[in-house]
Amino acid sequence: METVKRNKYRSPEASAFYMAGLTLLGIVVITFIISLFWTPYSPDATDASAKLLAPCLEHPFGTDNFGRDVLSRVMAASKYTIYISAAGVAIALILGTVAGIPAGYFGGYIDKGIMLLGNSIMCFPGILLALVAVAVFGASVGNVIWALGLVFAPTFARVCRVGTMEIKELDYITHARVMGVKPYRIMAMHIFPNLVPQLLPATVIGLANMTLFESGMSYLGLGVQPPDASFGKMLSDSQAYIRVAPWLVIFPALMLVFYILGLYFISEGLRVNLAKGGKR
Amino acid sequence: MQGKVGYFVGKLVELLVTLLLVSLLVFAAFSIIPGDTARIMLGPDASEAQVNLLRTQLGLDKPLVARYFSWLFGILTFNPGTSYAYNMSVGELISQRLPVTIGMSAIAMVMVVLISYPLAVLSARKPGRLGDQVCSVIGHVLFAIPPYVASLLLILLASSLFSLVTVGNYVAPSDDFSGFVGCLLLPSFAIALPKIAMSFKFLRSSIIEQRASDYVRTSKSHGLSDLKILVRHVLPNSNVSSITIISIILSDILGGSLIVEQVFNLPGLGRLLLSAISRRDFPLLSGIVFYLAFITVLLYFLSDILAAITDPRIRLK
Amino acid sequence: MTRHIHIVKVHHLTLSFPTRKNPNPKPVLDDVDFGIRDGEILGLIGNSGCGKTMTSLAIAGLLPENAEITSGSIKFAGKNLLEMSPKERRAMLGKDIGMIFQEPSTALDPLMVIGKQLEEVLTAHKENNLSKEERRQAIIDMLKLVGFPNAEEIMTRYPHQLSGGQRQRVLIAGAALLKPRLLICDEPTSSLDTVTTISILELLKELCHKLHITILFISHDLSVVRGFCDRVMVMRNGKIVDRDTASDILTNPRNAFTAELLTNARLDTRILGFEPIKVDYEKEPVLTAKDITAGYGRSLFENIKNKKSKDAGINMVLKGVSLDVYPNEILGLIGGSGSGKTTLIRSLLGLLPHTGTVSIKSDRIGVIFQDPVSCLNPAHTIKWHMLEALNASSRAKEIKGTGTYEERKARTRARIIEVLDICGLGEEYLTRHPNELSGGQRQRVAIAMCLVQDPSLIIADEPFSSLDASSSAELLKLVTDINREQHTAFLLITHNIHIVRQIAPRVIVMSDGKICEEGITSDVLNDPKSEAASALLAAERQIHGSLS
Amino acid sequence: MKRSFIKSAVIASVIAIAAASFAGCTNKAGAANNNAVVGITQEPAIFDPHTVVAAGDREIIFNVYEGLYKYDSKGNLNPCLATDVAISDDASVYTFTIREGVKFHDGSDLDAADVVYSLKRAAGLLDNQDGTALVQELDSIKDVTAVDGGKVAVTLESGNTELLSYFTTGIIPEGYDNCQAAPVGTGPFKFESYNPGQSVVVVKNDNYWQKGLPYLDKVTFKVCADMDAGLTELAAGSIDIFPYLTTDRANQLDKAKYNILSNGSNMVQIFALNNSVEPLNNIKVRQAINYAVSRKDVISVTMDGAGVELTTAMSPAMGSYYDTSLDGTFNQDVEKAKALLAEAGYENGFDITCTVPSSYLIHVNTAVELASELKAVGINMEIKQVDWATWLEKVYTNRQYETTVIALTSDYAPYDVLERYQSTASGNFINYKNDKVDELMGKIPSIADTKEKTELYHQVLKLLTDDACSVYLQDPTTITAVSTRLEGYNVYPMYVQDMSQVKVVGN
Repeated sequence: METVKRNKYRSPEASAFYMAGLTLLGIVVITFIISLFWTPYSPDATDASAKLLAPCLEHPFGTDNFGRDVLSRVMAASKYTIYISAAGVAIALILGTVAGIPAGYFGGYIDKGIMLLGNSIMCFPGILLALVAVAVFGASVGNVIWALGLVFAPTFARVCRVGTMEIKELDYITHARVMGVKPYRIMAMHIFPNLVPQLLPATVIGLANMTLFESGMSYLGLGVQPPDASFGKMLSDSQAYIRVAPWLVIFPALMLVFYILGLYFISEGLRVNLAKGGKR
Repeated sequence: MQGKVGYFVGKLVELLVTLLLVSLLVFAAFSIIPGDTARIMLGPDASEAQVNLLRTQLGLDKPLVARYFSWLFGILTFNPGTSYAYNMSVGELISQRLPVTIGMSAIAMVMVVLISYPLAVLSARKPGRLGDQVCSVIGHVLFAIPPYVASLLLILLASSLFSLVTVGNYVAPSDDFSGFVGCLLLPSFAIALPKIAMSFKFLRSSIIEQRASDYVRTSKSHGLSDLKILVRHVLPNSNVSSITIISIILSDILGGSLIVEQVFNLPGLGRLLLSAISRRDFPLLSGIVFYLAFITVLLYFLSDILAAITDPRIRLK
Repeated sequence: MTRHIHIVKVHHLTLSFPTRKNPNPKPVLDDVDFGIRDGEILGLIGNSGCGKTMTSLAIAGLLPENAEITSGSIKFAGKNLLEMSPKERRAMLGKDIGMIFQEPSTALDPLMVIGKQLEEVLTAHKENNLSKEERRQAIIDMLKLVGFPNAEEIMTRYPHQLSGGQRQRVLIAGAALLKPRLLICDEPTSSLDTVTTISILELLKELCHKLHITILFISHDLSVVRGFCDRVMVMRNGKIVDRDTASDILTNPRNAFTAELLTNARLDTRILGFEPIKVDYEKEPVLTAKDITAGYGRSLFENIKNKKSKDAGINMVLKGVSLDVYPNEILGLIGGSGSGKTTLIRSLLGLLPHTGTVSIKSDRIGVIFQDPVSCLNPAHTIKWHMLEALNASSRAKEIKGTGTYEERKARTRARIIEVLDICGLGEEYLTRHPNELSGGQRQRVAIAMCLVQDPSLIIADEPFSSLDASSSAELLKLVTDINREQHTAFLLITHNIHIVRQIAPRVIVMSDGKICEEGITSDVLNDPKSEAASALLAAERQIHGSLS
Repeated sequence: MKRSFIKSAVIASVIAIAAASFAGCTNKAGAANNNAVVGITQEPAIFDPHTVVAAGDREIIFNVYEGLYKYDSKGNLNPCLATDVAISDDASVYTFTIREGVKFHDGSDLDAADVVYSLKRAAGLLDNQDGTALVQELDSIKDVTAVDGGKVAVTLESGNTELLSYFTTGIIPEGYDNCQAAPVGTGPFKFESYNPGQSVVVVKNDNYWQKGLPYLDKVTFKVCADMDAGLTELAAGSIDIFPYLTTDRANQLDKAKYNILSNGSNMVQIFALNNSVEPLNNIKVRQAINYAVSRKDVISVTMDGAGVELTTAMSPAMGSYYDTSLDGTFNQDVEKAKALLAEAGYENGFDITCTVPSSYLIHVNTAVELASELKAVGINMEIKQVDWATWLEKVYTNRQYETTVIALTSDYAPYDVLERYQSTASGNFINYKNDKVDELMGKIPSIADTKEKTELYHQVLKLLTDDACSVYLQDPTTITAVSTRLEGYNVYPMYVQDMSQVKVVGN
């Protein structure tokens, strides 16, 4: 029981993961930032005379079936990909915690009710849910985000619930109750911070899943509206050209892989660190 | 045992309530989506008269709530009604598509287990070593590829490398079962890929965790061989924790087959669902969604039961 | 086989954990050299982290992969273990060398019935090929031997259905099943209460004689070795600093460190400098509990509502307990595990549904729990903890007083630092996180959090039991100081009668959910009326008898 | 020991993968036989010759039912179940002579009674019907009677010379009312089975009245999820014929295995402008938009050049009815567009939305191209994809939209093409209103003289173009891939798959 500085701990394995993750994610984020100020061509400008050009000097990533510059589109797409996944996860996270922590803390009927709702959403085809949202509020990025948030909230709720159930049994929570701290404060200040270790990896994985789900929605015509694009949408649009114009598939796919792989490495790093450090 | 029985009953009730909730959700969703079944069936050039005629024929003029309850009654009496678009019994339609979806899910699941398990065991033996890292990275790459892209790539590979016909030659199980399995293998693989990565990731960490636990040390001090410890202690324990994740993966696969069906042009539930949505075919739509929901909930239920059986510590409320 | 005087001979063993960064670090075991005589019980004593566990693992051959033996040798019955192949060494485990560990709760596979797990020991060693029936019989015999009259039934039980003591017995059974010549016991009793400890020790002694098993007994508590070990070695920082026969070590320790260990183990009041204070039993009690009944299982309220609390079949842990705690007294509450002490506390704190009345004079009542690990929130700094406690207390206002934000902030900080200082923690701890503190320090913070609310009563639930001797001694001193200077009453729950005798003027003995005896400590402890009390005393004498 | 265990496990999994990769080497579809597989992208729904509307259904049952008259691949109307027709001078009575020796699929002979029943049913004149015609255009029929000598007389409420093309509607046996479940007609193929979401199967009608036809024993109409799924199936060789491809898709096919046929589809792809919403109710704005658009680029992007530019509501495929003088009315002229916008008071453009059905890639792509071109004149068009059902309700039925892109199909009859531009027509989803047009369209049916009629049609077209009621983009070429093992497949100028002429020439 001698003094051990666990939170200062940083395993070499973890830092390796961080390095890899940040590099990959960095590529995507930097393209995103640049795209805000400058893209080689306007990503939406069609040019019937320059259709399906293979990568060349003036079009490093080639052009698509509208004669649009793929590089510019990839840059622009990074915006939507990041935006949608981030915002969607944020919503899911908020909904999940707000529902999950009380469920775990109070238990009983509150728990039953919340989990029941969660389960029903989970076994409800996400596509249908998305379609409803889009049909009701019209197809727009915002609605896609809400749909995604809703579809993914239950998973976060589960994590929070289970974590809370464990934590609330610990002495420091009991102590807080004895000291007369209000329940909402216990949940917010005492329990939530200790859920973060479990939530972080879940969040990162959530981000990755979001991008995949979003691309799936684009494949079905929901999701991002043309001429805007996300990586997923670019992929689904270009799949027909996979034989004649592979570059239409390769570059967005590459970016998508970078993005998700980067996120995964970072989450891996977090997990390793927490596993090594957070253990009792 | 008394306790366990009660526990199961409780779970069963939960299952039923969930299903009811789902059916309500479906119904609400359906009533919100715009679109007129009759108009869709007849197309843009049809006259109002024709549309109205069909509408009354389908009983679409009845109030929504009435339709819901009649449908619910139908479901409860195992008679989900007749599809508007196909005017066939929904049950029949679904049972036609079921083999594909179930078959694909089953095959995919087998692949997941067959591939992820040994890999997990292997890389958990020496965590952090090269092989382990490689497996993890590949796993993540797999996870990063959208299913339909994976499908396309697989099709390309199969057709260009092995010059195989992989698309469109769907064989009904009744005709030729091995053929049926054959034509499902590739699509199933496409679905399985990311899930393999997922379950590998999970199993690996849980095996590593179990290896470090006290009872393993005890068994060592009893002089058990590593293999014995692995098979008799580590795997069973990590399985207990895997049950939930496996059930989640399975339900994912069920839902995720949709897009792959599209690419491989297989007559599965997913495509039926899509067409039911796009044609506002409520009996069919609700039938399918309810059916899928039922399977999913059942999976969760079973996994709970399984956990309760395999894990003697399970808390019985 | 040939008889060796030393069944195990450890020759100048040096062991370290080299890493890529630091190829030759400070060794964990530094030139350790000793022998274990055939048939003796050798005690290996030292504070946590002194290397005693590593020594045992080295002998058993279960060292972690990254450990490296830089020099020395280990001979078992003449054979050099370090030259053996892993396979051979594994073959010895369980057959020649048995082992039991500290944490019985997690040391058994939760998914396997006891019978199967024990059977594995037999099946693992092919050479003695027994039939299924023979195996079963061997196991039953062994279980009977370790004190399970209902052996057959136990075999079909799962670990979670057994108590800590029972599990430890099962583990011992497993270790002794093949009658190994050496049995290594790594802190087998430190997580058990006194009574159980005694019984386990007796069991081990019995095995040693009946089956002629040599025992290497590892512990941090010097007191247990008395009357149990034949010889004792004291370890510190990977070195053996003292070795002698048990009796000599305990009577006149030659080594300073040994002496210190002894003092802490003895909790000698004179050395700790503690003079008892007057308690005025005329004053109205700070806490009065009347006829408390509580139990787990279904919510008690339901049962009462349905008028079937009796036949509800829920196990009543408390049956009509009443007690008073008077201002600035220290009231000891003792009883074996399962006597309902903890349940009582939780009821008093209103954490459990219960019947009967609990009236607390002021609402100011603090609590300290047993586990120093989970008593603080790992996510926050000590300062946050203190503030949280302060703000939660009913006196937050008057402590902070009025004035500008800065003024109030300053006052608050002053108060917190003051309290921490009382608890022997400097200002620098404010910014620390719990996981940077040792168990003792954490418990101090916990106490400080109570003090900052300036309570009239602090309920302490086994605060010492999971600290090693030295830290618990210091903590005990702190408690007495606070009691003297802050005039705070304590309700001290413990299974360690010795502590009670030292500092608690009045004591309550609990068993089976009832108060079976109550009164002035000396009277109660000198001639106990209830057999529960006398049982506790008997056990306690075994250990501490000669010390006080 | 342990190793071996893990090895075996690994091997097992390897086998699994291997098996997966060698999947599908099972059976090749469309095998060596006298059958053909046709890929269709629309789920068939209705097989009743009178209630059928969706083009996707028509193209199938074209092989099962036949009418008194029938189109050929050139778009000419030829006698079929009728040998000829006599039209009264005021065009109010049509008298058909019924062909002898025709047998229904159920074996019964075709006679006047069947025709009467069928036409009455189509016109909603049966006793059990409420009088609303199932085939809308035949609503004007007053009565149908059998005249002696195997003749049938059809009496109309008012003279209508345009009606003959609607007598292509299917003839079914007298009293038969189960066409949906079990279609019975006189066509070259018998309806065999319908497997929802998968296929419709028709088999050879052995006693078809045209001797020697058809050649094929069995035709399977196979449902493909979408064009790309169909494409992969083509590449895989599990489909023989796949219509409605785009050129860039078709180019990916192996020329040795597939002939690519293309033909005007008689479809009119229109960038529809809702004439009743701001600012599109302003003719100058509509003209500006017309000038802003480059039809050539649209065709190049969407059809890879395979399409005919349109400036008016009719496809050149309609022959003489099409007014060639209108060609090139709206050649792209950005400056002029800007000028017109300025006149209309929108010198710095405006925002507008375009609601397109997501299920039709060609329309979505068109919208994308249009958006990019309109930006050039300062019009900022946002694209909203909706699924087909939503499009039908929101856009087509309720007309709640600003602009959309869609292709208008029609029978091969000028009246059917232009009928929707009457202000009262249910198909007038662009809310076009021009009294002159209404008047002309009202007059046309009563006119017998073809020349005069053509003249009137030209006037209508002129008006539509002058009003710039919408942007007419193209008549997209129908591109059909046909396996080289088949020949005799004809592309029709309308939504039809005629399999009767197709024969297998080797595998």
